[in-house]
Amino acid sequence: MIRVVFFASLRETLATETLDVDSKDIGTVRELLDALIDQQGAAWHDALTAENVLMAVNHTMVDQDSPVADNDEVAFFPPVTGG
Amino acid sequence: MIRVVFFASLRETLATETLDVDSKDIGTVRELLDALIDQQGAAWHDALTAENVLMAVNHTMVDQDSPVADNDEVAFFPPVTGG
Amino acid sequence: MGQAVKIEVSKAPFDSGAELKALQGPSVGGVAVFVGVVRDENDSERVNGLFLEHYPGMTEKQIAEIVAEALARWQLHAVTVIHRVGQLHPGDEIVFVGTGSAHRGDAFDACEYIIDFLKTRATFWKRESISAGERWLTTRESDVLTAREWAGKQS
Amino acid sequence: MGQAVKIEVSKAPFDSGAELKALQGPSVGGVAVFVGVVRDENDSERVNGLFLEHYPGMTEKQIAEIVAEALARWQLHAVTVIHRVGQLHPGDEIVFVGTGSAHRGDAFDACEYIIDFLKTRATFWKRESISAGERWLTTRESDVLTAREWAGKQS
Repeated sequence: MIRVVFFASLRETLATETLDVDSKDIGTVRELLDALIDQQGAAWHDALTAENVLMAVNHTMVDQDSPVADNDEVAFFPPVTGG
Repeated sequence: MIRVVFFASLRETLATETLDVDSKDIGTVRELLDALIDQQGAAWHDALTAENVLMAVNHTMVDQDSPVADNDEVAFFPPVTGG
Repeated sequence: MGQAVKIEVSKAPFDSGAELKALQGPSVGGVAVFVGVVRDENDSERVNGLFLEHYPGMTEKQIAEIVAEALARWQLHAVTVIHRVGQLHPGDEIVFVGTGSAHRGDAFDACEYIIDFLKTRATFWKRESISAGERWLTTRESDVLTAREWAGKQS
Repeated sequence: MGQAVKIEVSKAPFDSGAELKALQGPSVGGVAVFVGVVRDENDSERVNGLFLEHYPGMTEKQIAEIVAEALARWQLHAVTVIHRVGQLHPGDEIVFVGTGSAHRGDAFDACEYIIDFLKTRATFWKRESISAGERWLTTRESDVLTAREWAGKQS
Protein backbone atom coordinates (compact mmCIF):
# COMPACT_ATOMS: atom_id res chain seq x y z
CA MET A 1 0.00 0.00 0.00
CA ILE A 2 0.95 3.61 -0.56
CA ARG A 3 -0.09 6.02 2.17
CA VAL A 4 -1.37 9.27 0.65
CA VAL A 5 -1.77 12.40 2.79
CA PHE A 6 -3.24 15.82 2.05
CA PHE A 7 -2.70 19.14 3.83
CA ALA A 8 -4.24 22.54 4.35
CA SER A 9 -6.69 23.82 1.69
CA LEU A 10 -6.21 20.66 -0.39
CA ARG A 11 -7.22 18.50 2.58
CA GLU A 12 -10.30 20.68 3.03
CA THR A 13 -11.23 20.68 -0.68
CA LEU A 14 -10.93 16.90 -0.92
CA ALA A 15 -12.38 16.38 2.56
CA THR A 16 -9.69 13.74 2.95
CA GLU A 17 -6.71 13.62 5.28
CA THR A 18 -5.18 10.26 4.46
CA LEU A 19 -5.91 7.45 2.04
CA ASP A 20 -4.26 4.12 1.31
CA VAL A 21 -3.80 3.20 -2.35
CA ASP A 22 -2.84 -0.20 -3.71
CA SER A 23 0.71 0.11 -5.03
CA LYS A 24 0.12 -2.38 -7.85
CA ASP A 25 0.80 -0.76 -11.26
CA ILE A 26 2.01 2.47 -9.63
CA GLY A 27 5.64 3.38 -10.26
CA THR A 28 5.63 7.19 -10.23
CA VAL A 29 3.82 10.06 -8.57
CA ARG A 30 2.09 10.73 -11.88
CA GLU A 31 0.68 7.20 -11.95
CA LEU A 32 -0.49 7.59 -8.39
CA LEU A 33 -2.26 10.85 -9.32
CA ASP A 34 -3.92 9.16 -12.28
CA ALA A 35 -5.11 6.32 -10.07
CA LEU A 36 -6.53 8.76 -7.49
CA ILE A 37 -8.37 10.77 -10.14
CA ASP A 38 -9.72 7.57 -11.72
CA GLN A 39 -11.09 6.45 -8.37
CA GLN A 40 -12.42 9.78 -7.14
CA GLY A 41 -13.64 11.73 -10.12
CA ALA A 42 -13.79 15.29 -11.41
CA ALA A 43 -13.43 17.28 -8.18
CA TRP A 44 -10.19 15.45 -7.42
CA HIS A 45 -8.98 15.95 -10.97
CA ASP A 46 -9.44 19.70 -10.66
CA ALA A 47 -7.86 19.97 -7.23
CA LEU A 48 -4.88 17.69 -7.85
CA THR A 49 -3.92 18.99 -11.28
CA ALA A 50 -3.89 22.64 -10.23
CA GLU A 51 -0.49 23.90 -11.25
CA ASN A 52 0.58 24.99 -7.77
CA VAL A 53 0.07 21.60 -6.07
CA LEU A 54 3.27 20.40 -4.42
CA MET A 55 4.19 16.82 -3.63
CA ALA A 56 6.58 14.94 -1.38
CA VAL A 57 7.59 11.31 -1.13
CA ASN A 58 8.76 10.22 2.30
CA HIS A 59 9.19 13.85 3.43
CA THR A 60 11.22 14.96 0.43
CA MET A 61 9.78 17.34 -2.16
CA VAL A 62 9.57 15.70 -5.58
CA ASP A 63 7.93 16.16 -8.97
CA GLN A 64 5.43 13.96 -10.81
CA ASP A 65 8.15 11.90 -12.50
CA SER A 66 9.59 10.70 -9.19
CA PRO A 67 9.36 7.02 -8.31
CA VAL A 68 6.89 5.73 -5.75
CA ALA A 69 7.07 2.28 -4.17
CA ASP A 70 5.08 0.14 -1.79
CA ASN A 71 5.04 1.54 1.79
CA ASP A 72 5.97 5.04 0.67
CA GLU A 73 4.19 8.05 2.10
CA VAL A 74 3.15 10.49 -0.60
CA ALA A 75 1.89 13.95 0.32
CA PHE A 76 0.04 16.53 -1.77
CA PHE A 77 -0.32 20.09 -0.57
CA PRO A 78 -0.71 23.71 -1.66
CA PRO A 79 2.25 26.13 -1.64
CA VAL A 80 3.55 26.60 1.90
CA THR A 81 2.90 29.84 3.74
CA GLY A 82 6.13 29.61 5.71
CA GLY A 83 6.82 29.69 9.42
CA MET B 1 34.65 77.24 38.34
CA ILE B 2 35.08 74.59 35.69
CA ARG B 3 34.38 71.02 36.77
CA VAL B 4 37.01 68.67 35.31
CA VAL B 5 36.43 64.91 35.31
CA PHE B 6 38.66 61.99 34.31
CA PHE B 7 37.71 58.46 33.38
CA ALA B 8 39.13 54.97 33.15
CA SER B 9 42.91 54.59 32.73
CA LEU B 10 43.37 58.36 32.72
CA ARG B 11 41.61 58.64 36.09
CA GLU B 12 43.90 55.90 37.42
CA THR B 13 47.09 57.42 35.98
CA LEU B 14 46.30 60.86 37.43
CA ALA B 15 44.83 59.39 40.62
CA THR B 16 42.13 62.03 40.20
CA GLU B 17 38.43 61.66 39.52
CA THR B 18 37.25 65.26 39.60
CA LEU B 19 38.86 68.65 40.04
CA ASP B 20 37.55 72.22 40.09
CA VAL B 21 39.55 74.77 38.13
CA ASP B 22 39.15 78.55 38.31
CA SER B 23 37.63 79.63 35.00
CA LYS B 24 39.48 82.95 34.97
CA ASP B 25 41.70 83.26 31.85
CA ILE B 26 40.35 79.99 30.41
CA GLY B 27 38.43 80.27 27.16
CA THR B 28 39.18 76.98 25.40
CA VAL B 29 39.86 73.35 26.23
CA ARG B 30 43.50 73.94 25.22
CA GLU B 31 43.83 76.71 27.80
CA LEU B 32 42.26 74.47 30.42
CA LEU B 33 44.78 71.73 29.58
CA ASP B 34 47.66 74.21 29.84
CA ALA B 35 46.40 75.40 33.21
CA LEU B 36 46.09 71.81 34.49
CA ILE B 37 49.61 70.93 33.33
CA ASP B 38 51.02 74.13 34.84
CA GLN B 39 49.45 73.27 38.19
CA GLN B 40 50.18 69.55 38.27
CA GLY B 41 53.50 69.00 36.50
CA ALA B 42 55.20 66.48 34.23
CA ALA B 43 53.12 63.35 34.87
CA TRP B 44 49.97 65.25 33.94
CA HIS B 45 51.66 66.70 30.88
CA ASP B 46 52.54 63.24 29.62
CA ALA B 47 49.10 61.75 30.34
CA LEU B 48 47.00 64.63 29.02
CA THR B 49 48.95 65.31 25.84
CA ALA B 50 48.93 61.69 24.69
CA GLU B 51 47.51 61.77 21.20
CA ASN B 52 44.59 59.46 21.91
CA VAL B 53 43.10 61.49 24.79
CA LEU B 54 39.48 62.41 24.08
CA MET B 55 37.56 65.31 25.57
CA ALA B 56 33.97 66.39 26.07
CA VAL B 57 32.36 69.62 27.22
CA ASN B 58 28.96 69.21 28.85
CA HIS B 59 28.61 65.64 27.50
CA THR B 60 29.49 66.50 23.90
CA MET B 61 32.73 65.35 22.32
CA VAL B 62 34.93 68.31 21.33
CA ASP B 63 38.49 69.14 20.34
CA GLN B 64 41.06 71.37 22.03
CA ASP B 65 39.90 74.48 20.19
CA SER B 66 36.40 74.29 21.61
CA PRO B 67 35.19 77.00 23.98
CA VAL B 68 34.91 76.43 27.72
CA ALA B 69 33.02 78.69 30.08
CA ASP B 70 32.34 79.02 33.78
CA ASN B 71 30.20 76.15 35.18
CA ASP B 72 31.02 73.86 32.26
CA GLU B 73 31.88 70.22 32.88
CA VAL B 74 34.95 69.15 30.93
CA ALA B 75 35.88 65.47 30.70
CA PHE B 76 39.11 63.83 29.59
CA PHE B 77 39.28 60.15 28.85
CA PRO B 78 41.03 57.46 26.82
CA PRO B 79 39.42 55.99 23.68
CA VAL B 80 36.18 54.24 24.55
CA THR B 81 36.03 50.47 24.51
CA GLY B 82 32.37 50.44 23.52
CA GLY B 83 29.38 48.78 25.05
CA MET C 1 33.06 23.15 21.99
CA GLY C 2 30.06 21.37 20.51
CA GLN C 3 26.97 22.77 18.96
CA ALA C 4 23.69 22.51 20.84
CA VAL C 5 20.72 22.35 18.49
CA LYS C 6 17.09 22.35 19.62
CA ILE C 7 14.24 22.12 17.13
CA GLU C 8 10.62 21.90 18.20
CA VAL C 9 7.28 22.15 16.41
CA SER C 10 4.51 22.04 18.96
CA LYS C 11 1.03 23.20 19.92
CA ALA C 12 2.33 24.22 23.33
CA PRO C 13 3.34 27.81 24.12
CA PHE C 14 7.06 28.32 24.69
CA ASP C 15 8.92 30.48 27.20
CA SER C 16 10.99 32.85 25.07
CA GLY C 17 12.84 34.22 28.09
CA ALA C 18 13.96 30.78 29.23
CA GLU C 19 14.97 29.85 25.67
CA LEU C 20 17.03 33.05 25.41
CA LYS C 21 18.89 32.13 28.61
CA ALA C 22 19.41 28.53 27.51
CA LEU C 23 21.40 29.69 24.47
CA GLN C 24 24.05 31.19 26.71
CA GLY C 25 27.07 29.23 27.80
CA PRO C 26 30.87 29.25 27.96
CA SER C 27 32.40 30.96 24.90
CA VAL C 28 29.06 32.47 23.89
CA GLY C 29 29.65 36.21 23.69
CA GLY C 30 26.36 37.07 22.08
CA VAL C 31 22.90 35.69 21.57
CA ALA C 32 20.64 36.90 18.76
CA VAL C 33 16.96 36.10 18.99
CA PHE C 34 13.96 36.64 16.80
CA VAL C 35 10.48 36.14 18.18
CA GLY C 36 7.55 36.29 15.78
CA VAL C 37 4.23 37.37 17.18
CA VAL C 38 0.74 36.94 15.70
CA ARG C 39 -0.32 40.38 14.52
CA ASP C 40 -3.80 41.80 14.94
CA GLU C 41 -3.97 42.88 11.33
CA ASN C 42 -2.80 41.66 7.92
CA ASP C 43 -3.36 43.32 4.53
CA SER C 44 -5.49 45.93 6.35
CA GLU C 45 -7.86 43.24 7.69
CA ARG C 46 -8.41 42.77 11.41
CA VAL C 47 -7.17 39.28 12.34
CA ASN C 48 -9.00 37.39 15.06
CA GLY C 49 -7.01 34.19 14.93
CA LEU C 50 -4.43 32.22 13.02
CA PHE C 51 -4.50 28.46 12.53
CA LEU C 52 -1.19 26.80 11.69
CA GLU C 53 -0.84 23.41 10.12
CA HIS C 54 2.41 21.58 9.47
CA TYR C 55 3.56 18.25 8.04
CA PRO C 56 4.81 16.32 11.08
CA GLY C 57 8.19 14.81 10.32
CA MET C 58 8.80 16.72 7.11
CA THR C 59 8.61 20.19 8.66
CA GLU C 60 11.09 19.26 11.40
CA LYS C 61 13.41 17.73 8.80
CA GLN C 62 13.33 20.93 6.73
CA ILE C 63 14.08 23.07 9.76
CA ALA C 64 17.00 20.77 10.60
CA GLU C 65 18.35 21.27 7.06
CA ILE C 66 18.10 25.06 7.34
CA VAL C 67 19.84 24.94 10.73
CA ALA C 68 22.57 22.68 9.32
CA GLU C 69 23.22 25.22 6.55
CA ALA C 70 23.53 27.98 9.15
CA LEU C 71 25.91 25.87 11.26
CA ALA C 72 28.09 25.27 8.20
CA ARG C 73 28.12 28.94 7.23
CA TRP C 74 28.68 30.65 10.60
CA GLN C 75 30.46 29.88 13.85
CA LEU C 76 27.68 28.98 16.25
CA HIS C 77 27.63 27.28 19.63
CA ALA C 78 23.88 26.96 20.00
CA VAL C 79 20.77 27.20 17.83
CA THR C 80 17.15 26.94 18.95
CA VAL C 81 14.14 26.94 16.63
CA ILE C 82 10.66 26.58 18.10
CA HIS C 83 7.50 26.91 16.08
CA ARG C 84 3.96 26.73 17.31
CA VAL C 85 1.15 25.13 15.35
CA GLY C 86 -2.60 24.87 15.94
CA GLN C 87 -4.93 27.71 16.85
CA LEU C 88 -3.21 30.96 17.82
CA HIS C 89 -4.43 34.48 18.55
CA PRO C 90 -3.05 37.99 18.10
CA GLY C 91 -0.24 38.60 20.56
CA ASP C 92 0.74 34.93 20.79
CA GLU C 93 4.39 34.14 20.21
CA ILE C 94 4.46 31.92 17.14
CA VAL C 95 8.15 31.36 16.39
CA PHE C 96 11.45 31.61 18.27
CA VAL C 97 14.80 31.54 16.50
CA GLY C 98 17.89 31.98 18.64
CA THR C 99 21.60 31.67 17.99
CA GLY C 100 24.56 31.81 20.35
CA SER C 101 28.05 32.59 19.09
CA ALA C 102 31.39 33.98 20.15
CA HIS C 103 30.85 36.72 17.55
CA ARG C 104 27.78 38.90 17.39
CA GLY C 105 27.86 39.20 13.60
CA ASP C 106 27.64 35.43 13.24
CA ALA C 107 24.78 35.25 15.75
CA PHE C 108 22.81 37.96 13.89
CA ASP C 109 23.39 36.65 10.39
CA ALA C 110 22.60 33.04 11.27
CA CYS C 111 19.44 34.04 13.14
CA GLU C 112 18.19 36.11 10.23
CA TYR C 113 19.13 33.39 7.71
CA ILE C 114 17.16 30.76 9.61
CA ILE C 115 13.99 32.86 9.99
CA ASP C 116 14.17 34.00 6.36
CA PHE C 117 14.22 30.40 5.12
CA LEU C 118 11.67 29.21 7.66
CA LYS C 119 9.32 31.75 6.08
CA THR C 120 9.69 30.28 2.60
CA ARG C 121 10.94 26.71 2.71
CA ALA C 122 9.33 25.02 5.70
CA THR C 123 6.01 23.24 5.24
CA PHE C 124 3.67 25.40 7.28
CA TRP C 125 0.28 26.56 6.16
CA LYS C 126 -1.60 29.43 7.74
CA ARG C 127 -5.33 30.03 7.83
CA GLU C 128 -6.48 33.39 9.09
CA SER C 129 -9.76 34.20 10.79
CA ILE C 130 -11.01 37.60 9.69
CA SER C 131 -14.46 39.10 10.06
CA ALA C 132 -15.45 37.82 6.59
CA GLY C 133 -14.52 34.25 7.56
CA GLU C 134 -11.45 32.08 7.11
CA ARG C 135 -8.75 32.38 4.44
CA TRP C 136 -5.64 30.32 3.67
CA LEU C 137 -2.63 32.54 3.18
CA THR C 138 -0.11 32.36 0.36
CA THR C 139 3.63 32.94 0.65
CA ARG C 140 4.55 36.60 0.75
CA GLU C 141 6.45 37.66 -2.34
CA SER C 142 8.66 39.83 -0.09
CA ASP C 143 9.64 36.73 1.90
CA VAL C 144 10.63 34.87 -1.25
CA LEU C 145 12.79 37.80 -2.36
CA THR C 146 14.40 38.10 1.07
CA ALA C 147 15.33 34.43 1.07
CA ARG C 148 16.75 34.69 -2.46
CA GLU C 149 19.07 37.52 -1.42
CA TRP C 150 21.06 35.09 0.73
CA ALA C 151 22.25 33.25 -2.37
CA GLY C 152 24.20 36.34 -3.40
CA LYS C 153 25.70 37.10 0.00
CA GLN C 154 29.13 36.15 1.27
CA SER C 155 29.08 34.75 4.78
CA MET D 1 1.12 53.97 17.10
CA GLY D 2 3.79 55.55 19.22
CA GLN D 3 7.31 54.43 19.83
CA ALA D 4 8.28 53.11 23.23
CA VAL D 5 11.92 53.72 24.04
CA LYS D 6 13.68 52.44 27.14
CA ILE D 7 17.35 53.22 27.82
CA GLU D 8 19.09 52.16 31.01
CA VAL D 9 22.70 52.09 32.18
CA SER D 10 22.87 50.43 35.54
CA LYS D 11 24.87 48.27 37.92
CA ALA D 12 21.84 46.06 38.48
CA PRO D 13 21.31 42.83 36.54
CA PHE D 14 18.43 42.90 34.05
CA ASP D 15 15.85 40.26 33.19
CA SER D 16 16.37 39.64 29.47
CA GLY D 17 13.27 37.42 29.24
CA ALA D 18 11.00 40.09 30.71
CA GLU D 19 12.55 42.73 28.46
CA LEU D 20 11.95 40.54 25.41
CA LYS D 21 8.26 40.21 26.36
CA ALA D 22 7.91 43.92 27.07
CA LEU D 23 8.85 44.76 23.47
CA GLN D 24 5.77 42.97 22.20
CA GLY D 25 2.50 44.77 21.67
CA PRO D 26 -0.24 45.46 19.15
CA SER D 27 1.13 45.74 15.57
CA VAL D 28 4.46 44.22 16.60
CA GLY D 29 4.95 41.21 14.33
CA GLY D 30 8.52 40.54 15.29
CA VAL D 31 11.03 41.26 18.02
CA ALA D 32 14.77 41.07 17.43
CA VAL D 33 17.03 40.89 20.46
CA PHE D 34 20.75 40.82 21.03
CA VAL D 35 22.13 39.90 24.44
CA GLY D 36 25.85 40.30 25.03
CA VAL D 37 27.42 38.02 27.59
CA VAL D 38 30.79 38.36 29.35
CA ARG D 39 33.04 35.72 27.80
CA ASP D 40 35.45 33.59 29.75
CA GLU D 41 38.29 34.30 27.37
CA ASN D 42 39.56 37.17 25.23
CA ASP D 43 42.62 37.20 22.96
CA SER D 44 43.41 33.68 24.23
CA GLU D 45 43.59 34.87 27.84
CA ARG D 46 41.33 33.43 30.51
CA VAL D 47 39.11 36.25 31.80
CA ASN D 48 38.13 36.24 35.48
CA GLY D 49 36.17 39.45 35.51
CA LEU D 50 35.26 42.57 33.60
CA PHE D 51 34.89 46.03 35.13
CA LEU D 52 32.81 48.53 33.17
CA GLU D 53 32.95 52.25 33.63
CA HIS D 54 30.74 54.81 31.90
CA TYR D 55 30.27 58.58 31.89
CA PRO D 56 26.92 59.09 33.62
CA GLY D 57 24.79 61.46 31.59
CA MET D 58 26.94 61.41 28.50
CA THR D 59 26.69 57.67 27.86
CA GLU D 60 22.89 57.71 28.12
CA LYS D 61 22.76 60.71 25.80
CA GLN D 62 24.88 58.90 23.20
CA ILE D 63 22.70 55.81 23.38
CA ALA D 64 19.62 58.01 22.92
CA GLU D 65 21.21 59.50 19.81
CA ILE D 66 21.96 56.06 18.34
CA VAL D 67 18.39 54.94 19.09
CA ALA D 68 16.99 58.11 17.50
CA GLU D 69 18.95 57.35 14.33
CA ALA D 70 17.51 53.83 14.26
CA LEU D 71 13.98 55.15 14.80
CA ALA D 72 14.44 57.55 11.89
CA ARG D 73 15.83 54.84 9.61
CA TRP D 74 13.48 51.93 10.31
CA GLN D 75 9.84 51.43 11.24
CA LEU D 76 9.94 50.50 14.91
CA HIS D 77 7.33 50.37 17.63
CA ALA D 78 9.63 49.72 20.56
CA VAL D 79 13.33 49.87 21.37
CA THR D 80 15.04 48.82 24.58
CA VAL D 81 18.73 49.28 25.35
CA ILE D 82 20.08 48.20 28.73
CA HIS D 83 23.75 48.20 29.62
CA ARG D 84 25.34 47.05 32.82
CA VAL D 85 28.32 48.76 34.40
CA GLY D 86 30.47 47.92 37.41
CA GLN D 87 32.08 44.59 38.18
CA LEU D 88 30.87 41.69 36.04
CA HIS D 89 31.94 38.08 35.64
CA PRO D 90 32.00 35.55 32.81
CA GLY D 91 28.47 34.46 31.97
CA ASP D 92 26.88 37.72 33.14
CA GLU D 93 24.57 39.41 30.67
CA ILE D 94 26.17 42.77 29.95
CA VAL D 95 23.99 44.37 27.26
CA PHE D 96 20.44 43.96 25.94
CA VAL D 97 19.31 45.53 22.69
CA GLY D 98 15.77 44.79 21.55
CA THR D 99 13.55 46.13 18.79
CA GLY D 100 9.90 45.51 18.02
CA SER D 101 8.49 46.15 14.55
CA ALA D 102 5.71 45.16 12.20
CA HIS D 103 8.43 43.90 9.83
CA ARG D 104 11.14 41.48 10.83
CA GLY D 105 13.74 43.00 8.51
CA ASP D 106 13.37 46.36 10.25
CA ALA D 107 13.61 44.75 13.68
CA PHE D 108 16.81 42.90 12.73
CA ASP D 109 18.55 45.78 11.00
CA ALA D 110 17.75 48.29 13.72
CA CYS D 111 18.89 45.90 16.46
CA GLU D 112 22.19 45.24 14.73
CA TYR D 113 22.69 48.94 13.96
CA ILE D 114 22.23 49.90 17.60
CA ILE D 115 24.60 47.28 18.98
CA ASP D 116 27.21 48.04 16.29
CA PHE D 117 27.30 51.71 17.26
CA LEU D 118 27.09 51.02 20.98
CA LYS D 119 30.34 49.10 20.50
CA THR D 120 32.17 52.06 19.02
CA ARG D 121 30.49 55.33 19.90
CA ALA D 122 29.21 55.03 23.46
CA THR D 123 31.50 56.08 26.31
CA PHE D 124 32.15 52.80 28.04
CA TRP D 125 35.54 51.60 29.19
CA LYS D 126 36.33 48.01 30.01
CA ARG D 127 39.01 46.69 32.35
CA GLU D 128 39.64 42.98 32.25
CA SER D 129 40.93 40.80 35.07
CA ILE D 130 43.24 38.13 33.74
CA SER D 131 45.71 35.96 35.62
CA ALA D 132 48.53 38.48 34.96
CA GLY D 133 46.46 41.29 36.53
CA GLU D 134 44.21 44.00 35.16
CA ARG D 135 44.22 45.52 31.70
CA TRP D 136 42.14 48.28 30.11
CA LEU D 137 40.82 47.25 26.74
CA THR D 138 40.98 49.23 23.52
CA THR D 139 38.31 49.39 20.83
CA ARG D 140 38.31 46.39 18.54
CA GLU D 141 39.34 47.28 15.02
CA SER D 142 36.67 44.85 13.77
CA ASP D 143 34.00 46.80 15.64
CA VAL D 144 35.10 50.06 14.08
CA LEU D 145 34.95 48.51 10.60
CA THR D 146 31.52 47.01 11.29
CA ALA D 147 30.13 50.37 12.37
CA ARG D 148 31.61 52.07 9.30
CA GLU D 149 29.86 49.64 6.97
CA TRP D 150 26.50 51.14 7.93
CA ALA D 151 27.42 54.41 6.25
CA GLY D 152 27.39 52.64 2.89
CA LYS D 153 24.19 50.69 3.39
CA GLN D 154 20.72 51.59 2.18
CA SER D 155 18.08 51.14 4.82
